[in-house]
Amino acid sequence: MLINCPFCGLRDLGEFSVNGEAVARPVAHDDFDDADLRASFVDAVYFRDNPAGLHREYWFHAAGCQSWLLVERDTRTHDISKVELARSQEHDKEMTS
Amino acid sequence: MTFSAFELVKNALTGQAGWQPHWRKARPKPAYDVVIIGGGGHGLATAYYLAKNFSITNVAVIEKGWIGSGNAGRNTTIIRSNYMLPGNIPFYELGMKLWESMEQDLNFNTMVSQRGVLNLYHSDAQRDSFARRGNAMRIHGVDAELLEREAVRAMVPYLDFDNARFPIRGGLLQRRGGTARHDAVVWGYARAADRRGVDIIENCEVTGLRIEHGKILGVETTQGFVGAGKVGLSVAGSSSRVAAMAGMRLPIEAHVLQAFVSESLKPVIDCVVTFGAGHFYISQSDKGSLVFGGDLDPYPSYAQRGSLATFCDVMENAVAMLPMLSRLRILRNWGGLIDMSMDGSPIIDRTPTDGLFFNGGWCYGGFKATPAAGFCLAHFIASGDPHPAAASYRLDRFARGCVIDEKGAGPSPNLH
Amino acid sequence: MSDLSGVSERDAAFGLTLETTPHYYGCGRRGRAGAEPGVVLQLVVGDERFNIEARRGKTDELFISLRETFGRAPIKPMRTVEAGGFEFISIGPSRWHAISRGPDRDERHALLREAIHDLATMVEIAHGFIVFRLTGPMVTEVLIKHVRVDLDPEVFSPGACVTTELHGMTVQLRRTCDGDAYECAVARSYGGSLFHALTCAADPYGLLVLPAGDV
Amino acid sequence: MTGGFRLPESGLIDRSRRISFTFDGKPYRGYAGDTLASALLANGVRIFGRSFKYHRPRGVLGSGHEEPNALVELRVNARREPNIKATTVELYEGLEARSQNRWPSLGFDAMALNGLLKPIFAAGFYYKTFMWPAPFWEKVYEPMIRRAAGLGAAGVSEDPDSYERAHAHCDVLVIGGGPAGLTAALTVARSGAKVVLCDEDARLGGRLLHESQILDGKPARQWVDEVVGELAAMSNVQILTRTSVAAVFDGGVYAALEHVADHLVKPAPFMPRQRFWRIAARKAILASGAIERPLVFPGNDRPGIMLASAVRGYLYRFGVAVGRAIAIYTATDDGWTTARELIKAGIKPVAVIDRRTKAPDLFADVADAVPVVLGGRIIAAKGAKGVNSITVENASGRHEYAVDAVASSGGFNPSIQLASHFRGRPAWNDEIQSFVAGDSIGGLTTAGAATGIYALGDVLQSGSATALAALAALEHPAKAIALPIAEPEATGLTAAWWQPGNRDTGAKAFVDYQHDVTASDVVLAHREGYRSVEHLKRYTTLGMATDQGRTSNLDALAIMAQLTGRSISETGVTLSRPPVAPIAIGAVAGDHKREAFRPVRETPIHGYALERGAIFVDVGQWKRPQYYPFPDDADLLATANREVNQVRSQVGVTDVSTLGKIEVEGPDAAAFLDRVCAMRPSAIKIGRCGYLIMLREDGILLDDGMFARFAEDRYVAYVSTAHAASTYRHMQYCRQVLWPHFDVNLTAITDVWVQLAIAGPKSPAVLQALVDPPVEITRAAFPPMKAAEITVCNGVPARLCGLSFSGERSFELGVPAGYGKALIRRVMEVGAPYGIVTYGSEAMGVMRIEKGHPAGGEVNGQTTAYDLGMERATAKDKDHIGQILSRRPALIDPARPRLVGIKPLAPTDRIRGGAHIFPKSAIPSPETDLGWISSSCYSPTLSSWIGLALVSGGPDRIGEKVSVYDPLRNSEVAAEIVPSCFVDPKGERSRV
Ligand SMILES: Cc1cc2nc3c(=O)[nH]c(=O)nc-3n(C[C@H](O)[C@H](O)[C@H](O)COP(=O)(O)OP(=O)(O)OC[C@H]3O[C@@H](n4cnc5c(N)ncnc54)[C@H](O)[C@@H]3O)c2cc1C
Ligand SMILES: NC(=O)c1ccc[n+]([C@@H]2O[C@H](COP(=O)([O-])OP(=O)(O)OC[C@H]3O[C@@H](n4cnc5c(N)ncnc54)[C@H](O)[C@@H]3O)[C@@H](O)[C@H]2O)c1
Ligand SMILES: Cc1cc2nc3c(=O)[nH]c(=O)nc-3n(C[C@H](O)[C@H](O)[C@H](O)COP(=O)(O)O)c2cc1C
Ligand SMILES: [Zn+2]
Repeated sequence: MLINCPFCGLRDLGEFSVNGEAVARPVAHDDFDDADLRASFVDAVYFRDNPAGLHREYWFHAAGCQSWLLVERDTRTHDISKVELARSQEHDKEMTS
Repeated sequence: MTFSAFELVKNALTGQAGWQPHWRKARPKPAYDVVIIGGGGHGLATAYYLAKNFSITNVAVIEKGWIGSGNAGRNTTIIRSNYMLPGNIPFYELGMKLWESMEQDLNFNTMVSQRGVLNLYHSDAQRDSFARRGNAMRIHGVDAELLEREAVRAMVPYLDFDNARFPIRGGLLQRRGGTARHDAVVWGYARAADRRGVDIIENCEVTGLRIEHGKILGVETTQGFVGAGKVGLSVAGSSSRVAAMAGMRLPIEAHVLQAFVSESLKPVIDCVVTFGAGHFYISQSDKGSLVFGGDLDPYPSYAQRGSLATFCDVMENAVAMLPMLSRLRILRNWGGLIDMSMDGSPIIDRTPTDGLFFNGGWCYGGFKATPAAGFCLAHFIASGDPHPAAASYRLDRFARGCVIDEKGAGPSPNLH
Repeated sequence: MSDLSGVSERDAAFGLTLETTPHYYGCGRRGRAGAEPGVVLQLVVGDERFNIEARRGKTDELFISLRETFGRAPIKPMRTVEAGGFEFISIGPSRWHAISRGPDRDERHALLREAIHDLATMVEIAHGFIVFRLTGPMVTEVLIKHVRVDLDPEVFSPGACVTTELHGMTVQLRRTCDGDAYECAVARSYGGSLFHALTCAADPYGLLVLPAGDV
Repeated sequence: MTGGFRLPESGLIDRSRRISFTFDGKPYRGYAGDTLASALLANGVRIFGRSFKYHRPRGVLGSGHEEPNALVELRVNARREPNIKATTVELYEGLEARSQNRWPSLGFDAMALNGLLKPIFAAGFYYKTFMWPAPFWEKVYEPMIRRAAGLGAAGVSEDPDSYERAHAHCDVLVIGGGPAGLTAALTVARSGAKVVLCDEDARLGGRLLHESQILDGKPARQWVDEVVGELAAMSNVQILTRTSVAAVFDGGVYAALEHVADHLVKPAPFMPRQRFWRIAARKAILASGAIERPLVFPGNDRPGIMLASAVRGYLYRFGVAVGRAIAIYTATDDGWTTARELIKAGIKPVAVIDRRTKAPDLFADVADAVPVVLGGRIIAAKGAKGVNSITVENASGRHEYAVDAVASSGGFNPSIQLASHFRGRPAWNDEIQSFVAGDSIGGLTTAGAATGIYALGDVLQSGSATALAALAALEHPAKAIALPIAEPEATGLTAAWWQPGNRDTGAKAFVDYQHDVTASDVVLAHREGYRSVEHLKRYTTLGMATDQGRTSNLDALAIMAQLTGRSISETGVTLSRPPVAPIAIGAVAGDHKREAFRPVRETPIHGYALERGAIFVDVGQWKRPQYYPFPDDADLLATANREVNQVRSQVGVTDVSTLGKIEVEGPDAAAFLDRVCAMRPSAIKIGRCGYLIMLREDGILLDDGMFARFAEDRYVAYVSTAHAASTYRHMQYCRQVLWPHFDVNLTAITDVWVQLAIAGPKSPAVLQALVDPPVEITRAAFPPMKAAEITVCNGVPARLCGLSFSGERSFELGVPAGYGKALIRRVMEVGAPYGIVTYGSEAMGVMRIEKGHPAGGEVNGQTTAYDLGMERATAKDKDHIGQILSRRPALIDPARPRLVGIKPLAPTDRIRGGAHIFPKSAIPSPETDLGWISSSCYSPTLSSWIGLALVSGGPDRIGEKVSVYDPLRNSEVAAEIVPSCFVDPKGERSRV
């Protein structure tokens, strides 16, 4: 598999490490023992859609530019439809929210 | 027909004309007491034990392709019970016992070969963690031996003891571990279940689960609706996809695990050996091929084929551990679709849907579990309660925090 | 801002001497015999190297400041920009290495520090790297055995720089701006393994290992 | 024909270069340009080996990689290689080959008795037998089966050859250098795009090397030479011969194996034996040709029965006649071509037996010259050591022919293995009665015979058109090239599958030669229900041998199709998988072997430690000095004791450079770290050190270490060696993904600094001698946990922290790595008056256990801060990674295994890591198991073995007597649970 790192260009899989599905970290509130809050963390940490199809996931360009990337990939074909820097992505989210 | 020396000779003399299909090519009936989805080893074993242990014979196993077309047909056949954590050991040891009596039980030679499973260690820290594991096994009544370097050399003389990047210091050996002929396990269970009346329905894909008022009513398939009092889900790599039909999300990620065979050779490696300084394991099949593999590909995948990066990594490990492999050739490489769970341990549980039971999360290690998983899932389905040996494999362990994480890798499936 | 700059310059005055020839580094001819070595390898000493990472949201300002100070800004990914006695190589989003050699370093560093001001984190990291310089007619033959990026001279043109994987190590591979040589930098602890990987790959072409030195 | 089977003129062999070689020890001669197979055939050798199961004599079937039969063992000693296809071995001077799977000799094989037992050894017989009595399987049957199985024997000594990898990049990769591949490559090359052309053969030309075809009125081989000449001269073309493309991976990445030195006795100095290529191609053209399939008939495995195209190939490429009395058995026009070529060469075939009832139009000349049996079938082939007669049946009755060879032609199968590596299913093509590439083949298009196009003119056209299409897809401008004119050709055929209803079903008609699978095995598999092609394969082992059923699969599928009443298309085909042809494991591993398996990391003082005779230990990729033995130290224990004693009584220095160091800088550094860490970094004062605890989001401990805060906005994190990379990655994740709005930067500086720990009561004096004025190393001026950026040794920048891992007064001193060696020398110099020693990780480990500091055995990915008694250091009132889930009930259950110390009642009783702990008089059982020892050592300070343990309810059991049970090592020791800190629990010594 080749990943088109927005910074480094097409690079071999072996340069990257992957973190699995891009799950947002739940927003914590003050009551850390709140059952719903805990449930949302349990869900985010352990449970996965695990789709056979389009999958959004985080990759780290470890032997390259050290960027975390948000990759959109089809888990059936490994075709990669989109790669962007995770930080710009999150950044945008933050700006708009 | 029962296989016996007599039948063998008789058929040899009559042009093999007397044999019959090992299982009937069943068509689905309108309804069954129990439908098992997935004709892998686990699904077929479940059906067999439902019939044998609980006399529940109005059972169908529904398989989308040919039986054994999933991981049962593409694993590296290692069986062992050398686990460390209390939740795991009794379960895998139950499995080991079932392997030991399988051939007589099924009247099918599944070539269970207790040739020993040897895990190499390369440092004091690794030795201590193997010792923790081996002692835990012994305490559970499971056999385990801690070998020093010279004892390892006597067992597997061709390991790299001299110029290794990570010298071998010793190994943890389970003599009762070994291999079994993977396809034969599938066929043996299929034949034995069939002989007890179970319908094995191939080329029939489950496309939906019919659930009303929180209760399972049956399954939608490519051959129409099949009613069911209870449904057991044993689809390994497809767990998330089928569970989604019941609206469930699972603590599971699908991954590819590659495996390899070499050309067939006269015997050179007598036991199963695993490398402790990387990811690699190898054994030699009775046919003479070296069967080996390594790390899983790190990304979620349903493609059943691997990457070049892992391919290369496995070969590097191979030569590092056994330099003699260098000139031998890889004949074939393939990938299986494995259901990696978040703590690396399996799940056998009921689901929020009444009558729907789940068995999965076997990662790269569920072949050895085939008999025990079938045994325990059958028990759960028939009795409504978990089998004591599988009592830790519940879904709520993640919320409660009692994960069974042998490797300590945390909720990163690709690291288990 | 951490600053070890000037270390080498004042070295003579220090009570400790800099190690310039690691234990694994053996000089001389090796590999296939022949009149001309196909590859010449030399450990580069005396480099200064800063890691510069822009403060959040300050990348543009940093460019402007660098341009004002040095006349040019290091904006293209994976390329070298020469400015003010530095080679700026762009190694990641908003991250650069500034490499320099030769005299007048104190002045040079002061200028850089000034230009960067509080627009970036600047950490001197020269000691964290081992750099091998490779020349000779067969250099690319050696490198294609190890790296998976395209080294076609048209693609990997003078001044190109990549961070990539080489025999299990992360290396920074660049082609000098004059195009004459490649430099391969690796985290210091991997120096021995990189030396081994490069020299073994070069042996078939005849290799000359020069004494470590300034280049 | 002169001298054996070699023809006087034809062939691409160099008759001026004679080559001597041996087969089974017997000397033979051949020519440069021969393969082992062609040379042996020229010498009249017919039996090459014995078959897998029945040990039947086998000869050569084909002339290339499809060969299932002629497997030999090549070379000797450490270079011995089993299962080599004689048809692919280029002959070289001194070649030594041996036949396989025979005992005592190739001519007479005792195991051939197996053949008589064939009725018993039918497909699947294993599964029905060997079950009685149960224990006999492992002891008797299995060893017997294992000995009998396996073809060649593996060499067991070290491979003397080397391998390398190489990487190539191109716009278009052309796989196969036959007419289709050459035209495709030329089209691409002339357009200026970058092309890599691979062929597994030593020469380009493909089938044209084996044929006498004409292009533009000249021998086609001349056209080949011209094209190859032009390609070789172009700078945008890379030609790789002897290179087989083995597999395709995602993104257009191809793996190919170049046989650099396999045509030599041994590689020249500095020459790798093989080179493993990774080729990144934007597009690829599969021009791999097609392989002929044999016709199935009783006795079809007898030596001398070959593929018709191979018979022709031996004739034209090698100048070898495979026999003197050759019969043609065909269902295709191609068989007739072979007949014609044989006639041309002066070897008139005995007969042409065509399955069709009408002779093909273009072959009147052949029909006139030789006896023709139309609508004929071979119903028997006889001959013990090679075919000597065949029985043919057609409407007119039976005919017997004396023959010494049969050329058999059942049609061609396109070589589309690579096109299935993405698991795309091939599609049935009725016209050619074979499968062609289906969809989903990942950027790869087929051309030439690989698409099922067989007439040479069409093949050339196909190569060019495919190349133009690929270039168009790349948006690369290109022009069609002028193609040479080919002569008219007939490529007709009929389906001629084995019919299961034949009354000769019981005879041995082989479909898979190498695995000895017969037509009747397929029938049996069907009878027993193994009807899916994949079941058929697995039950009979059809197509699982080294040739992967290239020549056999389709014949078997066709039988199954007839038995199940389905078409072949419905029956389907088994999946082909990488590699296309077997490849050596060592070639893929390349130079990653022995010590170079994985890179080594060395600290800046490695050279110094070497000089001091240190023994190193592997920690991840690092080599750390484990201990510094003196010549009279009895063992590791003696050295470690000495080092510990010296540190505790005087002073010692150790290398801690392997600890991960991450500089965290920016206005939001503190706020960021408060989110990342479980303690409160923002509370660490400037110029001080603080404890570092990081959790995973699931609440389990990720790592522990230390922080030094040098400025309001600047911290250095010191994390554990083992977790350095993952911790850095995790922090980058937090910084880039979770909280990108924090203005903070992370710089990995592990390698920038050398870090020495100088510990012991005399350490302040040693430090004082190093630091530059005005720094003072006194209790007041430099208390424990102070951190400062100073200079040492006359101006060398340094970072000094008052940290202690050993429990003694201790400092960690960092200087830029290049000064490491000089620094430790200086430390030893100034420390000499105080009796300073270097100590290794072993002594350090002993001291940390004595102090109860958790390390690898405890921070193992299963424990929490609570388990290790660190929970007081964690902040309960802020949202950090792991806060929420660490509060789950099971993670704060007091009965969890928690950290304690453990001490044998008799100090000399050894306790070991990994031993389990039980209540004093309990019978060891899963129910009574309290926990295990996570680290242990001999403490010279206490003169006792001690350990750290994770014990259920640990701290609540302090004072309890327990039993340390270690059945693996036959030991049971009475012990007591004690606090985890054994030495100086109040920490007074570190504060002196
Ligand atoms: C390369 C590799 C090596 C391995 N090595 C080992 C090893 O050495 N030892 C070990 O213990 N384990 C090993 N494993 C793991 C082991 O193979 C699996 O854990 C185990 O086989 C899974 O159980 P199963 O046999 O029931 O699964 P499978 O055989 O995968 O059965 C699941 C079945 O469900 C079917 N199915 C899926 N979806 C549907 C649907 N919608 N409708 C109907 N049917 C459906 C599938 O077609 C499949 O046949 C390995 C796995 C791989 C891939
Ligand atoms: N008369 C017939 O019925 C008939 C049938 C089939 C083919 N043919 C003839 O065969 C020729 C076909 O031409 P073509 O160019 O398509 O095929 P070809 O067989 O001439 O060339 C294919 C080449 O690909 C190489 N190759 C195959 N797999 C490879 C791999 N994995 N890696 C590297 N190299 C590989 C082979 O070594 C060979 O040189 C024509 O001359 C055609 O007329 C005739
Ligand atoms: C234990 C084991 C041994 C195997 N031995 C062989 C073998 O000798 N020859 C072969 O071609 N394939 C062998 N295979 C691989 C199968 O051909 C096949 O690739 C694998 O079962 C996966 O199926 P798939 O490739 O059809 O997806 C073996 C597989 C396993 C699990
Ligand atoms: Zn990148």
